[in-house]
Amino acid sequence: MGAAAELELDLDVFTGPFDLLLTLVLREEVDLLEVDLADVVLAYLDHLEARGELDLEAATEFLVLIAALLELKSRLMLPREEDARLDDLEPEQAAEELLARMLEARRYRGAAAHLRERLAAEEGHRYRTAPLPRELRRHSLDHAVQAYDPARLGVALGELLRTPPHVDLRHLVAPRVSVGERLAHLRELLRCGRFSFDDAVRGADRVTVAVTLFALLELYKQGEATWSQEVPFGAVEVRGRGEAGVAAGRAAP
Amino acid sequence: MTDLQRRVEALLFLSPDPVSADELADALEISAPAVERALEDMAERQFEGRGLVLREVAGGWSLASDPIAEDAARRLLARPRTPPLTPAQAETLAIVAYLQPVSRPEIARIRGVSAESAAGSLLERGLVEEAGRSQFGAVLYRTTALFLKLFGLSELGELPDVARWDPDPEQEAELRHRLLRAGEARSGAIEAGAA
Amino acid sequence: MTDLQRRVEALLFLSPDPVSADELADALEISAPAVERALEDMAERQFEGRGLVLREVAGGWSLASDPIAEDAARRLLARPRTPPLTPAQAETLAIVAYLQPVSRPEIARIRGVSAESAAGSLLERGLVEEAGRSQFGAVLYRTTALFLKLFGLSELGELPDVARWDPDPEQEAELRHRLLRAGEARSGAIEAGAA
Repeated sequence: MGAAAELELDLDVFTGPFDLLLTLVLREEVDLLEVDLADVVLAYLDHLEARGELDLEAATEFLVLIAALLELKSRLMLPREEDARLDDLEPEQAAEELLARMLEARRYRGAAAHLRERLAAEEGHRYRTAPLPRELRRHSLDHAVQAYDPARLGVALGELLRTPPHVDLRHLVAPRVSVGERLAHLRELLRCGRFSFDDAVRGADRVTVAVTLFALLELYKQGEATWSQEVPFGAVEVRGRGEAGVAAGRAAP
Repeated sequence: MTDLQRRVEALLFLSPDPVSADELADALEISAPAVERALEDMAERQFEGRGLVLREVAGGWSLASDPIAEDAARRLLARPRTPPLTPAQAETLAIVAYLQPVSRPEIARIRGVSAESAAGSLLERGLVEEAGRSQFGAVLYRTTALFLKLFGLSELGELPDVARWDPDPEQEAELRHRLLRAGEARSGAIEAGAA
Repeated sequence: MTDLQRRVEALLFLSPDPVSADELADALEISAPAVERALEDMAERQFEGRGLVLREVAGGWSLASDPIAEDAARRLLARPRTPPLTPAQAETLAIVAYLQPVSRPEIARIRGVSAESAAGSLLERGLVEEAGRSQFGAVLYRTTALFLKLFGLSELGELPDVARWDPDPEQEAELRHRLLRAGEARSGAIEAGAA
């Protein structure tokens, strides 16, 4: 996966390669809600900077993956049923409800800080862990009776034999669409002069929209196209720049 | 040291877990108050200026090293210290400690985010354990004796009152006011947007 | 006791095995003769009339309980401790039981996480013990007679057949090999699934 695969992360909840983070998130072994995606993006920017080159394909790949993660995370964070009910409340009631929740969360954040301090203060006290002296061990063996079920060991070993399912990321990046393809598509449309961005991505899935936007930025950078938008959230009209409306060749690698 | 105190010291040295005065009394075949008097005297006098301290933790008495030796202990023992808790783990542990038995969905509701991986690592570290199921079938959690021991608590009742982290009435009024304003601004925006 | 002696006492208390004066000197960052003088003084005077004895044995110095407490110790520790196994302990114990002898690095590779504290508590509870060293110098573990008794087994051959819980019983490869492979797949990078 190019540059994204080489990305090493050191986050609060996870340390290791970006690929592995994806795997763990998909297997729900790392909780996406606990992953700070902004940190992932920052790490990626550092990574790009260290490489000193921008591989457009690799960058798109990363954008698509991080966009998919963001989407997944935002869905997880969407208000649950009880939050939806909050919208039906009068502002006063909603404020009271929110206040109660904030106070509760804050209370346990305070308690958490206290526990962390307490643990740190205990640093210097260590307890002894040692097997019993031989003569007492013998004695304790004589008094032992069955306390555990051997099946517990079999179950544990069976779990350890389970190889992680082959992780299929296709649903994250599919349908695969490259910046190159979208560049060609936009140039085709530019041959006819001007077009609206909505037309350019009509019927396309989100990933394709994202990649198309990326391709459009590339065209702008190359000086092939520009755009205007009359009103916020209005239609984006794209047109060729001057005579160069019909540019030939592929700019992207 | 009296002979009784010598025996008590030896028993605490041998026992991997904290031992209550009652257990000591049974083993020593004397009365619990006599053991308690011996322990209190030891804690006050015999362990003064020693390398070991006598502590009351997790419902019993236990010997531990004095912090004076911590740097040297770190060098001598390859065994790493218990790693500190991450913020997510500490919050989850605090909720379990104060509200036990408490279910995972309840923890998630209070924290506002899922508690899945934090609860998993607390289980793995032996600080919390499962305590049956709630009436809706969710796994319940409680803290363990190891939790008390590692946090230097003799019992859960020693945790400070959780209300001490609540804001004072003025701060609370200020928070309420800000929330109310934000709520009004939001519903205003929705109406304007719909118009 | 001097501060040095307090530190020495704490270090000996924490070490399950005898510690040489040189090891103590390294940990305390002072000279070995200074440690030896402190130890001799302690053995002669400070441990007089205590519940613990300071002894020089093969390989170094060690603290032990005074024989005065032996009867009481038998009564106190008559039954082995059998608290529920944590998930980490159950996994570690299963690996040792089925693969013994097995080294600590192997256990860590199979579990995908360090086995340090789980192995430590299994050792302390007497469920596993050291069984020499591997050719690479790593400590090897095996289960103990106490393990068999606590699991109601008369010999290792009575361990249940793993096939019952095997997610993929068709596999021909040896158990150890498969466990290591699964462990590496868990902790290693994914195959290029996206490509």
